[in-house]
Amino acid sequence: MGVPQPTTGVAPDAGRQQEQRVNDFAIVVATANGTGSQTSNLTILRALFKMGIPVNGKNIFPSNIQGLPTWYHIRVSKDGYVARRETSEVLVAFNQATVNQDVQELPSGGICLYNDDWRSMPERDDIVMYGIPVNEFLREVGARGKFRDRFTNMIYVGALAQLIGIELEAIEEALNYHFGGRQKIVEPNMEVIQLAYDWAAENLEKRDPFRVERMDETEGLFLITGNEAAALGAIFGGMTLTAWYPITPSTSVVDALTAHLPALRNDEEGNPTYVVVQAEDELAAIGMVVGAGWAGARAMTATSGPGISLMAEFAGLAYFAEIPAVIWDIQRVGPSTGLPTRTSQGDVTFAYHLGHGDTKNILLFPANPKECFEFGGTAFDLAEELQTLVLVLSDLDLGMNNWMTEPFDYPEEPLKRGKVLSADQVDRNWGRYKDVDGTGVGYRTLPGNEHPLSAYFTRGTGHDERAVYSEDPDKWVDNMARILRKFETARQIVPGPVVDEAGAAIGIIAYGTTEPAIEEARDRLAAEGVKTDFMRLRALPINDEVRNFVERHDRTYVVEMNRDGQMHGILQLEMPDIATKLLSLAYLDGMPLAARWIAESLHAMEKEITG
Amino acid sequence: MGVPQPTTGVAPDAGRQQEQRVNDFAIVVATANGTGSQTSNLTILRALFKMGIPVNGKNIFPSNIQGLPTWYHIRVSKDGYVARRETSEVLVAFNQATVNQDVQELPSGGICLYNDDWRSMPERDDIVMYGIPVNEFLREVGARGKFRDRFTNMIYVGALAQLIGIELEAIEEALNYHFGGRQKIVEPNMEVIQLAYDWAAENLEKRDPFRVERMDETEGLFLITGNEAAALGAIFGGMTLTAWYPITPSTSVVDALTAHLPALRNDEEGNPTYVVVQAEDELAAIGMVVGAGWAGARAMTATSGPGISLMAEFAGLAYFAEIPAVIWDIQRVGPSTGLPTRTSQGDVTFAYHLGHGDTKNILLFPANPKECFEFGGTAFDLAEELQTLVLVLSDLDLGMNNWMTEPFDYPEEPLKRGKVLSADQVDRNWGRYKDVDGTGVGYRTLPGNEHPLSAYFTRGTGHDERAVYSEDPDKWVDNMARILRKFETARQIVPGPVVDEAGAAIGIIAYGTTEPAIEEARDRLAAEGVKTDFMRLRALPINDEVRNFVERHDRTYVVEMNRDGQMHGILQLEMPDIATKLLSLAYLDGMPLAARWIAESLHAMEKEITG
Amino acid sequence: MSSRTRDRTNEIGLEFTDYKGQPTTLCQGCGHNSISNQIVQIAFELNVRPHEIIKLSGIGCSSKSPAYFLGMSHGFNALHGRMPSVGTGALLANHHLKAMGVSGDGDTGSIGMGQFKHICRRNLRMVYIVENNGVYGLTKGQFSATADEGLELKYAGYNEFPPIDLCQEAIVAGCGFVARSFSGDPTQVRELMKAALSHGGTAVLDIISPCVAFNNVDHSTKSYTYGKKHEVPLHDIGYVPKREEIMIDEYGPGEARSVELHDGSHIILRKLESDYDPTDRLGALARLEEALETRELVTGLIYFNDERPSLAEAAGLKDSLPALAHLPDEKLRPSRKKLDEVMARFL
Amino acid sequence: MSSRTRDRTNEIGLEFTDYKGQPTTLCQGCGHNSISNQIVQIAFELNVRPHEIIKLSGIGCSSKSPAYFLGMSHGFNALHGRMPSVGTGALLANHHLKAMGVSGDGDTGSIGMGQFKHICRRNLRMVYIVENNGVYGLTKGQFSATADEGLELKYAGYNEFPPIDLCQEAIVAGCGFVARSFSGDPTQVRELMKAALSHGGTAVLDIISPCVAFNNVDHSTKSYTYGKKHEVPLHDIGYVPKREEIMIDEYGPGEARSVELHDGSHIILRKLESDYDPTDRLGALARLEEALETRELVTGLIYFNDERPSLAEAAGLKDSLPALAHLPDEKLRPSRKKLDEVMARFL
Ligand SMILES: Cc1ncc(C[n+]2csc(CCOP(=O)(O)OP(=O)(O)O)c2C)c(N)n1
Ligand SMILES: Cc1ncc(C[n+]2csc(CCOP(=O)(O)OP(=O)(O)O)c2C)c(N)n1
Ligand code: SF4
Ligand code: SF4
Ligand SMILES: [Mg+2]
Ligand SMILES: [Mg+2]
Repeated sequence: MGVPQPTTGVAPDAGRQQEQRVNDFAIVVATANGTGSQTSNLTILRALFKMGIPVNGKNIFPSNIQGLPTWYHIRVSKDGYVARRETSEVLVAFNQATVNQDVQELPSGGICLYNDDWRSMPERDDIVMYGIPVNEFLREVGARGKFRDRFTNMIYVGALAQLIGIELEAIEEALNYHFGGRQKIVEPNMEVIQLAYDWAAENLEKRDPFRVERMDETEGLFLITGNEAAALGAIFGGMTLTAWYPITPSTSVVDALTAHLPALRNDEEGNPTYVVVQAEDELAAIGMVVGAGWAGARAMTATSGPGISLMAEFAGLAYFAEIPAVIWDIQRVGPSTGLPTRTSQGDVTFAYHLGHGDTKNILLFPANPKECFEFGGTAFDLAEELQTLVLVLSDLDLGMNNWMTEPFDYPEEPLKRGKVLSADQVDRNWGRYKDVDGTGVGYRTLPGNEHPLSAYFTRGTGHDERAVYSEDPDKWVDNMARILRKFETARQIVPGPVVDEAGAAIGIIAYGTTEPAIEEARDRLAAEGVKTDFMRLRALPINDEVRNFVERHDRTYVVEMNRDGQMHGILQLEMPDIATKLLSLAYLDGMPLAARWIAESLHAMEKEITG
Repeated sequence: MGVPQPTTGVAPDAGRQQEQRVNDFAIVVATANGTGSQTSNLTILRALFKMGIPVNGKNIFPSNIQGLPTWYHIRVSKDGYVARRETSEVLVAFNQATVNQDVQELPSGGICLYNDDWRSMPERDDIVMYGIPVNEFLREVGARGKFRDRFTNMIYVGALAQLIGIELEAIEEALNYHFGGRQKIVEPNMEVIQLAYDWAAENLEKRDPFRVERMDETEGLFLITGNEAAALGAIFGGMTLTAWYPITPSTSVVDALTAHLPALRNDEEGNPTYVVVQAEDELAAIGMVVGAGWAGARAMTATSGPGISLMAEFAGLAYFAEIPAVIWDIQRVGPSTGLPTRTSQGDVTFAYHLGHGDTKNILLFPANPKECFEFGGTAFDLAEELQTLVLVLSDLDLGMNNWMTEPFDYPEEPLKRGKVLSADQVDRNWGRYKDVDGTGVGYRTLPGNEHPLSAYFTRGTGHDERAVYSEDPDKWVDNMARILRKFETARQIVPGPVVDEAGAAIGIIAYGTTEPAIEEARDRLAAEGVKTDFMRLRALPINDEVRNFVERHDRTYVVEMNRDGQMHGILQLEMPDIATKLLSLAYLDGMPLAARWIAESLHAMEKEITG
Repeated sequence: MSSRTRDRTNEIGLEFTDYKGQPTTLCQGCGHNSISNQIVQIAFELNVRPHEIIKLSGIGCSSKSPAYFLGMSHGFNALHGRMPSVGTGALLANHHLKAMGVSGDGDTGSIGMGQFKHICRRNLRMVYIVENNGVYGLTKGQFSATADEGLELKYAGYNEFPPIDLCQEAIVAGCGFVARSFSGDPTQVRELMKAALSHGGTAVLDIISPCVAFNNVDHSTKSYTYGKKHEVPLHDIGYVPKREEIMIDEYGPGEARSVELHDGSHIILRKLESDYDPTDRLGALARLEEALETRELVTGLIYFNDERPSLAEAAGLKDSLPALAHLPDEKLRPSRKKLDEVMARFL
Repeated sequence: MSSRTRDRTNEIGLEFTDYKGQPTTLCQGCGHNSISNQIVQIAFELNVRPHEIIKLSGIGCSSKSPAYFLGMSHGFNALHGRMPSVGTGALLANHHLKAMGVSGDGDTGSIGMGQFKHICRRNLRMVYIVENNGVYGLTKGQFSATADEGLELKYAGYNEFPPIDLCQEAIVAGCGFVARSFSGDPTQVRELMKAALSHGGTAVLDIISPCVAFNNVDHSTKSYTYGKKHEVPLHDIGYVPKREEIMIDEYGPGEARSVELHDGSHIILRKLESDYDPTDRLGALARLEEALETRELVTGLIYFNDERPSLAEAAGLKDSLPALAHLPDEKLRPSRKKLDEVMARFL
């Protein structure tokens, strides 16, 4: 099927540039890694946000600590679109190593702020160039050593602010936020910014249409990364043990845990009600989680692709011995080490079947920080209720970038600790793996239970209802059938899909962070006369709603960021009789999907089908 | 769908017992593990085989070294059926711990040889009991210590031989084979056997219809386990490195390698042309294989479920960095440690996608020792031609049990070493990952290549056609698309399906060791008026033949030994438009599938469908 | 043990048989069975409350054995080589539990080497028994990494590689209680086990435990015959429970040394080898090195040092605090106010 | 190195730049870069034929570095912690290759501990460099298992655990060439590397290589300042290639000791610390132990013993035999007759 490839470099909407473009364009800042430009970029992002303008920032960074090119994309969208734009009209070209390519990728009519000290610059007469004498500034502020880099980055903040109209107060607020109000740091930075701002006012003649203006669209919202939201969710969801091994892009989940836990979860006397262990590798990390889950903790780990591969054996144990465990998989591009700093939805199939033998795991798919927060607790609830492994599949884009979010809802429901018998509830009839209510879930006891009959021996080998070792064929079958029953139970209690439907003939199904791009694509398609309904999955296994949705539509496109259309395949297997109603729109190049690609691909396929 | 469960204990064909049953029944020998009964049982098996009667032996043993119950099933079938029978008419009850259950499971009309020294025996009046005074014998031959166990086991050989008519010469031949002709061991054993044989002639009055008679059906065949055949196949297939870690039921692959290699593969001076390394675990084993494959060896490992889980990360590396590697997965029952001594086909889905991210591996499915031998070399050919990981999915039943086989064909084709450039073939245009011919497969060079441009840097991270590190989105997409192209190439060169077709409306698709049971089931079904065609897959990915087969039939049943119908799912995804023509018949209890279950299940489903 | 022991009840009213597990399914004569029996006995003697113990293991014949003792304690037969991580999780989830872990030389020295080293380094409080037989029993007798260099066995063949010394490994990794014993010396095994249970961190017991099925040839250092002939105990060992402290004085000074353990009990070491000092790390390494060369089976408490905090202590889990696993909801979920405060900081 | 070196060609006609790799992408000032440079230089000086070398690594900043040297040699940047197994396979497939392996302290001491120990035990012939900085550089500065106990770093926080000493670990595991050096001492690094390349088994070089981004505070034993101040070389080291054997006599006896290496070259150790004997295993362990306590950075050839055969030798892969990877089909497939014979045995 002829899925068009994303084009890079050419602006689809070049041409209609000369009207004013207020709050509706994208900025890209090109710098080198490790120069501290993150601070400047986040400052711009936050300042825009403080001006009430919907924004989204995406950091496209290399797998490196210092020196390689990095790009920060800021989308400014009065309409509230937060998906990635493939083209940015405003370029801050502060990395000489990539300036040629960066300038080339500007759409016609775009603008370029650059360091005027460079000997040569690529030439284009269809864009507007604004040179900034960086060295002069640095001399002026007397910056030396590592401060040179930092101040250089503040220079473009000031100049850009002047050029496109970012308010200095908003910038100061943003800096204050970033440096936790430490004026000693804020002030010198503001000084540089002010200098550049003033200089630009005097020396740069505005020759382009791109401007921002205060709006009122971010009131009550805040900016947060998915990983920090996930950490907060776990903290409010009763996490008691986190065992982990560093790996990009999951590391910041644990960084956020460590940062927030003491204030939020030390008890009155300052004692921790949690423990965070940096393990020696992922096998040990998941081993600790499984050990802790067995002993009654709410235990989790956070990892990414290679870690998921290494956790396969323990995943199977958790599945089969029925031990609550939670893995946050912040997906990056695989197979193998792949692109460690790029985003994907490539672990779906593998995670779903993680572990040899017949295995089916519960997966959750948060799409935004609010869901990261929510699923932080939901994952534990499900793991303990279903006594099994739950994998939360987030991704680098959601996890490491800042997203606008509504305030998180305080979890009203009590923690769902599942079927655990206390000492006074144990009796002779109890059997660890007995299905007493048709859900497939048995009662467990925890180590430390004082009842003399409460002990049982947990194992990854065959066992009967009372957890006694057994190689009996029928017992094996019964046990595995019961475990499968839990999966059916799960269908009813995992978070259901979110639907936006208005009787269109065409459906779209997606999950996770493709949502904003899909919403934008749907608007585009609608404008072109192609109406679509949208269902966003939030978990596997699915419930009947999904099938009904597919049935109701002539065709349903499954949009996802991987090569093989993994969810598409899983859904086809769930409804083989209508499998051909499901069409795959799958693409993975490490960048978050863009609305253009979705709209054009879907449109192209529609044309092929409807002739 | 109402798949009937196998029944245990009740003979489906009880009743029609009183005619003579010549060469058409099954024997089960119940003993304790670690008593040496394997020798006796193999002797019976081989003796029957030497008498020209088609046989198959299946060892149902515990995960234990000594003392737990074990059963050896021997099927004697004039019609050449070698699948497992659920019921055995002839019971050798030599394990007091299980005698009650064993006797209970005898079909009406069955016979039981037992140790007459036991105080109590279960009573049944519909079977024939033959008691043997074991202690008396042991006293007579003066057996002491461990010899008691061994001789006890020879006693039932002699008595059984007398009762059902196994020729003593055949037994002696079998013993000679077993002990490599060492008369010192053969003789005392024969003595015991003779004693029991004679005693039985005098003391046991034959009151049952079960008899064997010489035939001429095994001429030119021999008995061998799948694992030994696999090892020979690897040896004749040019294996140069095996790295492994012990795990049942794969261990005997390496045992056989170690046994045969010196004679077969030491060179004229006695130097090895291979190396076998016992690694510290499975991660190291597969790491060695990948390192060796990279450097140009034909490298393999043998493992089972838990090992497959542990090899996931390296599998992804081999897939993505395109390194030839071969894994023999002798499947046992998972998930987790599961039933380590029972058979399954439960790793199909997991192995197919082994490794996080978008991964699709090549799988081979040998069904018999001859194919194990053949695939021993084919796996290397494919791995080197396609520069990727190849997993051979055998199972415990095939791997550890003795099967009759035709002689192996000497491999006529030269080794297919794939695209490797020597020093004089390298030039500036060469790029490790360039697709020069549309197959997706690039040329590689090996370390040690003297050409100054031959070196490249292998990595699991993103790279361009020349193996240079790259995070470029388009390069990622191109590279992954090319790797997928290799999978399409694979469809044409992996072993195709084997078809037995005669225009039936109903098709059966299966793979691996379910074949004999399916053939028997088809005969049964045909006798009941249900005609079927049969296609046995030998590899994934499939080629067009499979789709055509499914298209040609009204319905096709996919028969397999796992819970979730794994192959059924994979096939449905290959042909979503006709997915519902594929029906799943999947069952896993650790025992090899039996024809009865297949026939009855299929029949039941047919009835449901056709009403 | 006298038959009387078997009949009476101990101070918490449990009978000897209450400490038993399922009947063993290991081979007759397997060293592992003897070790299981000693565990049953010391648990009885020490008046252990079964629910305060967890049993842990990896995979192997040795790792099966927790099914054969302390049937009233929770147990977890984990994955091959992964007992340490599972134990870490369990004991952090509930730091009041004591863990009796049983592993094998394959489970610990091969696939489990990394986790073994790191549990020692973190000083997780658990008894870590290695039932060391130099082979992989359960997979039928391949050499493990502790097998003698140059050993030839019927099934395993010839061993090219030098043995790993698990006691040295434990010491180098920072373990503070490292002992070696021999399953054929049940008295010593018991006293060491008792002391190990009283230790405040990881206590490694490397117990030579012959595999009668696959490694019992007389010249193998892991065989019964060899052990019986070549055992060199460094000291006589006596364990004195806390409540019997008073007895310590009965041990004459000079030749005996008393070491106080974490829970206030003592271990009394009556020197047999005159200049052996179990608190000298280098001395311990040296003695092991020597034994490796002379092929002696030195047994006893080889190294002792209780200065480092246990992992739970380092994590702030004080003895006075309830187990993480048993915290009530109020402790697990911060207040609504706290959430508002956190979110306010993002605005 | 003089600028002249850079211009001229060596004895096999290669220029200095022929030994370079891609430009580094590591941080400016990273110790790893300095080590890469020394590799380039010794390869040039030793007239190394690039195709006879393979470069191996795991994952980390350190493990990236093989891309930055010997661009004309095949390289394999494997998986995190798995360089040893990949190296084992590659070097058995082609036992004529020499391997230059670069790992990190995280790669070796944490996730890779098991494989590291077992490669030492098997004595795989390779140079195993650990670029040891006490942190996980590439994941932005978490503590590794070699970080100082009690160290406090901006990102990583406070380290509760004692450091693992990779030299001790190597020695205990049976490694016969164990050295420690400091990336700030390039001369010593070079001589040790040369000797390591000549060694007949696993040669472990634990090189303290400061991470300027995440662990360069002055009191950290892995920082430049600390290393510069506290380096204690055990001896002056001189490497003498085989063909220059004659020169050995120039080194006066007495204070200098010459050790012959596997390939006939020599390493000359001129003692600085009077009674240090690198062939004394226990002495080596003791000196490391002492250094740990005094927080000295002892450097030099800490332990040497070349008595054990390499893995390839133990596997029967003699130097005179062709590499397994290059065997012709005739050697790889036994004859038809042999197959018939084997099958006949089953009849
Ligand atoms: C991941 C994995 N690999 C391999 C095995 C097979 N296996 C079971 S026990 C065992 C070795 C046990 O040896 P050891 O720990 O020394 O215990 P022993 O049986 O000698 O007491 C192995 C390799 C397994 N269960 N899991
Ligand atoms: C299986 C796996 N887990 C985690 C990671 C993430 N990771 C990359 S490098 C690294 C640590 C590197 O530390 P070290 O070996 O000390 O090298 P350094 O960067 O300090 O030189 C980690 C944890 C990975 N790539 N693979
Ligand atoms: S095989 Fe060896 S280790 Fe296993 S139970 Fe038997 S004697 Fe013990
Ligand atoms: S982060 Fe540290 S280890 Fe990595 S390149 Fe930079 S200085 Fe070197
Ligand atoms: Mg063992
Ligand atoms: Mg490091």
